[in-house]
Amino acid sequence: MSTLPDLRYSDVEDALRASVRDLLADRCPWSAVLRRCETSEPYDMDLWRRLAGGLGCAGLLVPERYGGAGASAREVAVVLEELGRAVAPVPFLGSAVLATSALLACGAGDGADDCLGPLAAGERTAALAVPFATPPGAPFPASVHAEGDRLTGRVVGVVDAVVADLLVVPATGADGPGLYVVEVGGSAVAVTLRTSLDLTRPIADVTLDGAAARRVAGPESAAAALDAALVAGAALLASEQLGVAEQCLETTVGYVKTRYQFGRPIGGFQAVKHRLADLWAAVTSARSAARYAAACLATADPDVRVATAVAQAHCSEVAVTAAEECVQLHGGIGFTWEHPAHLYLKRAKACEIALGSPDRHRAALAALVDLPAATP
Amino acid sequence: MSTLPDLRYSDVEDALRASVRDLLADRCPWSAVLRRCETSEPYDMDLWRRLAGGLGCAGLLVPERYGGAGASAREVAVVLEELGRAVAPVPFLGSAVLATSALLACGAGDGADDCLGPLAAGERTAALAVPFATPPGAPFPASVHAEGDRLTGRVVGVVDAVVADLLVVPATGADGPGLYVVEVGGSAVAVTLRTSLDLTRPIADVTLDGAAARRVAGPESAAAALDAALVAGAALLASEQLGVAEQCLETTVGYVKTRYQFGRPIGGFQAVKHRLADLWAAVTSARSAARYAAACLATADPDVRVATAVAQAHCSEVAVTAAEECVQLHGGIGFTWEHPAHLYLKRAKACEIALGSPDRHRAALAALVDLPAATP
Amino acid sequence: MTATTSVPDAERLRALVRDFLATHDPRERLRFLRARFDAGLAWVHYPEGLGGLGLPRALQSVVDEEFAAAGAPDNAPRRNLIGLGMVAPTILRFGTEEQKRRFLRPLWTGEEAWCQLFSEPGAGSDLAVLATRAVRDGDDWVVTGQKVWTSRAHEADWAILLARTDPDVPKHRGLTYFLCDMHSPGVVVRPLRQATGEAEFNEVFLNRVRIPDAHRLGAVGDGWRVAQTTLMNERIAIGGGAAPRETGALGVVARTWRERPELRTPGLHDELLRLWVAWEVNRLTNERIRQQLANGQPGPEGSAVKLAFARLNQRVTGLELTLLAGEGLAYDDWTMRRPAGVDFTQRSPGYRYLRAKGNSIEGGTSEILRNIIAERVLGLPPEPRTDKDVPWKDLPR
Amino acid sequence: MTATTSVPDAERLRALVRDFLATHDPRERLRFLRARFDAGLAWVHYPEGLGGLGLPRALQSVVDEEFAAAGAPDNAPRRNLIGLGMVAPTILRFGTEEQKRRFLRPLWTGEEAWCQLFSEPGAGSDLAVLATRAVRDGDDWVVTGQKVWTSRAHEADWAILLARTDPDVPKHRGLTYFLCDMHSPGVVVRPLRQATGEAEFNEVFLNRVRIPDAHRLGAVGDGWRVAQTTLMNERIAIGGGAAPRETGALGVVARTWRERPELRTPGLHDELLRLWVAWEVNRLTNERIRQQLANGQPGPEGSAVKLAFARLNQRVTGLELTLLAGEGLAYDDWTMRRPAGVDFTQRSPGYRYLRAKGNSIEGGTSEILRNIIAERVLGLPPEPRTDKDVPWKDLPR
Repeated sequence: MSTLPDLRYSDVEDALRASVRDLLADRCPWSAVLRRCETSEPYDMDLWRRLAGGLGCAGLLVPERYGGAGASAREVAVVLEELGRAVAPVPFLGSAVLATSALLACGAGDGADDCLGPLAAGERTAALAVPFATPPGAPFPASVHAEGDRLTGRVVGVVDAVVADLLVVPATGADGPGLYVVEVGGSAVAVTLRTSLDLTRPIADVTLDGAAARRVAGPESAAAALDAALVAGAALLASEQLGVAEQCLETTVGYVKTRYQFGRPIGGFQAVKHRLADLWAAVTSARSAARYAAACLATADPDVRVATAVAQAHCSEVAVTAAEECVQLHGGIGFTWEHPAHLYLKRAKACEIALGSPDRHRAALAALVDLPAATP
Repeated sequence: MSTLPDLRYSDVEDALRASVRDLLADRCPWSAVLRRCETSEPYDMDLWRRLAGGLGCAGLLVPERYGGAGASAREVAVVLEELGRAVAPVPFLGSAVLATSALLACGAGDGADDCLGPLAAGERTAALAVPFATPPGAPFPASVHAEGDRLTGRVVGVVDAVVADLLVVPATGADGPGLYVVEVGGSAVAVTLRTSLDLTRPIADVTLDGAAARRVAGPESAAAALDAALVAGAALLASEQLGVAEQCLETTVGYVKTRYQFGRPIGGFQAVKHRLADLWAAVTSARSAARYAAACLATADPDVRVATAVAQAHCSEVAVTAAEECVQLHGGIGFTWEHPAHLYLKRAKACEIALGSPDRHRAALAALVDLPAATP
Repeated sequence: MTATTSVPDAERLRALVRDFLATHDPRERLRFLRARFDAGLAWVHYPEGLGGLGLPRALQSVVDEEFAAAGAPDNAPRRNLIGLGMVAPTILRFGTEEQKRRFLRPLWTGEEAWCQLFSEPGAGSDLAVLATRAVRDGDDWVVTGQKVWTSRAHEADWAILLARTDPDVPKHRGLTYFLCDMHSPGVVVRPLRQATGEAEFNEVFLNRVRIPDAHRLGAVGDGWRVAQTTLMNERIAIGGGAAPRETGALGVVARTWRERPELRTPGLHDELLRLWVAWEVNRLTNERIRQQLANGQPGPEGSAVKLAFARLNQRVTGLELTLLAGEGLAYDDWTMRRPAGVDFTQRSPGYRYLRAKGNSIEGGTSEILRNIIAERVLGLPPEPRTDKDVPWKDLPR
Repeated sequence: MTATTSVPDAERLRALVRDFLATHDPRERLRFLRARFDAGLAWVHYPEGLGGLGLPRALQSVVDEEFAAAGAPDNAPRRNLIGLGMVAPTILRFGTEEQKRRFLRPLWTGEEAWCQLFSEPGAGSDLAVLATRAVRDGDDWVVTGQKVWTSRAHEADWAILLARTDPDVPKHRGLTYFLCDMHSPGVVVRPLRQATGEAEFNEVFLNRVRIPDAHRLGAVGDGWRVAQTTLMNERIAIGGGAAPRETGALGVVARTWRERPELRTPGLHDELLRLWVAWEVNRLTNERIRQQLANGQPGPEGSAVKLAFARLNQRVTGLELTLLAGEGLAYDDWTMRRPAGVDFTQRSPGYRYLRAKGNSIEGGTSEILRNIIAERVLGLPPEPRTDKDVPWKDLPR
């Protein structure tokens, strides 16, 4: 008999969910998301300000002494579920999870603290300058070089960077790895939007050409801080994937009840029913995995790396399956640009790759639980 | 545009199939197979004599000059399909395929020729003394030691050995590896039946204690002859697996048409229909894979190792899936001893392991088609 | 958010148990259990006089903890799942006063063992189509038919029995529910052997078995409704804490993997890790359900766990055989035996593989579970029903 | 066992082609093609006067080889699959003499391009429920409705059209088949954009389009039967030799695996090998079908190949994106374009992944294919039909 953390939703979490869901229902219908994604402003920064500052979501992870809400990863997970359900075009994961977690892990006194207040208040937005596909446990990146307080280098595929006011950049200087904060704006920093698979959360390439930077973590803590951010991101991304999967399931169930073929709703055909039952069971299991990862992260449980690998390996595949079933069971209409299914498919597939694909998380798990690979 | 061998059944093959099927329908109903499998005579040697000698099936691979039919692997494959369909308790694979292929590969003049006549005529029965799980390409076994013409050692899990009159034994002597023929009978040879997963084709352990032997292949050809036998066995086992899968599909389709629940035959429920449609498609594809492997073997096509790896990786899984679906779609009755489904399930699972499991065949394929493993 | 137990009630109960323990000798097992029943400490949520005290069900754990801490004998609940889990709640709800007084005490103490005579060869997933006939004859019913998949029938004293009393009405309406004495003349029990070689279950033949009308449970023709109570209670009780990691067949194969590096192959590594992940996730889902139940919020997730477990256990045991290669070609023992239960860790890999095939059939097939999820959880339309208003005797079979 | 071609016929044909080539200038493409049609060398199995010579179909390959060997222009058959494959056989079978003479020549030469107006937003898998109405008005029919998934509608001159002429009879019986001039007033074509960003297909709106009764194909109310001929001809022609190994998306990912060792992971290796095996097996099945067809033994295996291809192409393209990791997060171009066709090797991995999702929908969904296999190949019972004898106008929608 072992003891596991509470995997249910608390009343506080339910209330937070309700307010986020209301905001998104009001400001972020999928038709608006679709319209926006081919414009020059793929992010809805008005929505972001309401979510980040108005509802205080950007500061959930930030302690109250820095102006945050002093909540935990559990609440962040609930917000991500809702953002996933809406494929909302806001930089929550990049700013409020990845960059904020990195800064929080830098430790007090190193200057990271100063950044946290404006981020928590939703006044400023940050991004963590690593390729979005980087898994926890990856080697410290070598793509950016520090010369004193100047950074030079290039990082491709950074999530949410195109709307960031500041970048948290892992870079290596003469004395070893460090995390640096760089203000976006001057000519030494170029952030270039990429044409992205995920229309609702594009990636961008960051080029630094002697950009002015402030070091917020030195050789003793930078690698750990970066890894902590990647673990937090991966653990919590599972909740976003859960939200994506849930929405796909709900949309599909709704559709098959009203689409008639052969004189019956297609949801009455047993093969369709059984596939949706299996999908429901998969979503149910994804919820357990995502909740456990968030709960472990919230209490810095020593099992957090196992929980994260399990949640990522599992929820990535459930979200992709849910989106693929959503397309298929909608038939032709689900394959058109004017139906939201493709937005979810693209988000789900991008999430699968983000922060480590399932096979990479399974490989990490093998080491964590002592199931070594075959030696050839 | 490439050229592939004929993957259809020829008229000769169809005629051979018909006569084997008639014999099995007459002498080998599943109820008789079930009754026999808990007796002290798990093999039906009367049936074997009719099949081997009467129909001439034991000599299909053997050239006419040795008293065989001088047919090819294509015809053997058709016989195996039928034996798989009937889970027939006869030592065809062990004697007419594995042992016979080994002897044929020894080359003329080494004394192997003498054995072939009685084997081809069905007068005697042989087994190849290697563990049944041995895949093609496995290292030459070290379990038996030769001192001159005396063999000592132990081989576990040999298929069809318990009814063999002679054993073809890979053994290593002072001058290297050799293939030897050992007569079963004397006190220096013990063949012990094992309680086996596959009730209809048990394995046995062979213990040699200074057993008199005749060498039929020396260091220059023994390893190649053994490997040729394992390739032939694996390539042709795919056809047996096809037969198992076909029979499971047919039995299940027949059952669901007549089993009524909720006022309808359960075969009218769409989820059942779709699963059986998928299974039919899988069986269809298994036929292509098995036919290609047999055709390549028949003409010593250089693609035979690829064809064998593909056929084994694919047909193993199709046969197991078909047997598992057969149990499941029969419901409770399919799980009882008095229904044939379990005989097929056990045969299918044993076949999957035999001569290399699918993952091992995929690993072999990776080397053959230049898709190397990841280097950690 | 956590379940709260009224502290005064809990303390009062603890005191009651301690008083009871002080005055009864736990070494006299049967006498001790009978007295515990009579003291209302058997199932505290049952009424007074029927083994309970009319208290909330959540308080039962307080009582069980106290008795367990004192090392007192229990009523072997794991050996009596049908009686305690399914028969007792049905008798409590539908039984007459005489029936409750007659049956509940020996059921709880384990003096009388129970089995369930519902399924028939022609009535599996579609239980309501069952054909066993009960014909009224004076104060008795005369029952003839064949039942199947009956656990423990060979050691049971009593059975709950569903039989058809009116073939002229649609299938759900012509059934009646009985309590059947398994020692009656005409009851013949035969072992039903499985693919594993052993027989956990039985076939039960009923040949003109007489059942007094006093042993009818519920009204004539109301058997389907009574049976729903039995079936809904099938999987309610989940006690204890969270299961540990790597239980059952997965634990066996993980141990084999660690201890025998020579068996490992790259292809099986990925499959093992996939199964490890899925097994762990199923454990977490089970734990969520447990937490919700403790909080009085039962949900439909149990069916997701059962569906997943069946598939996983089948894949895990299949992987084990493949991993073992040549060793997987052997089996331990085909002898026909009567096992006390299912054990996924003590027997051979071949046994595990074969036995796991039953997981998607027993206790509701995976197909029926998917139907239930689709219709009751997702609200998808039912199958077009051709048999609903047809008299049972006219149904195609 | 192989198909034999009558040698005298073949030789006579070769001579005919050579004579033709000697007397016609292949540089004048259209004139050349028209003359070839008039000489009966378009499709030799068609009747004389309609582009053929009434010879066995197998002899066409002789003609095609000779023309190809001479470097003569062909009629671009790959750009005219609907016209040559589906429209022509239907007109040949059901058309009047005038219709055959009017339509077959420009169809064959490619002067007139064809599209198919069958599917509708409310009639996909259940085509027969379509709602486009055709009402008789003097010598014309007036057609109003909306069609969808129409390839090449934006460049087509003519369409085959299925419309409802009688809403008061069950759905299959009230349909009529027309040949519709796409340049008629009231025909509006709009591109239908897909998840990939581009538009291979169109929506076609028909607003009081007038079609002369002379362009009706088959009898009024007989449209369903005529359409069956169209649909059955959809996938008949399989020419050429066996496909090589590692085609299409699988070839791309295998090449990436070989050339970029830094991307390889152990978990993806096993998945890649599984897909390689399945892709190769599907190639072999396709080859068996080709051999059987060459021998005049068509079988139902084509549906197995289509089912498997859809699933495999989806898994292969999904694997490629995962293998590429960060690179898989990018896309090449979302611009709305009108591609000439589908290309699984030239565009970006993301395009392949998205486009492959259509494989299990277009040309009959995988669900409908499974129904067809289950009912027509395995002989399993059809779904209970609630719509068979109901007038179309009363069907639930």
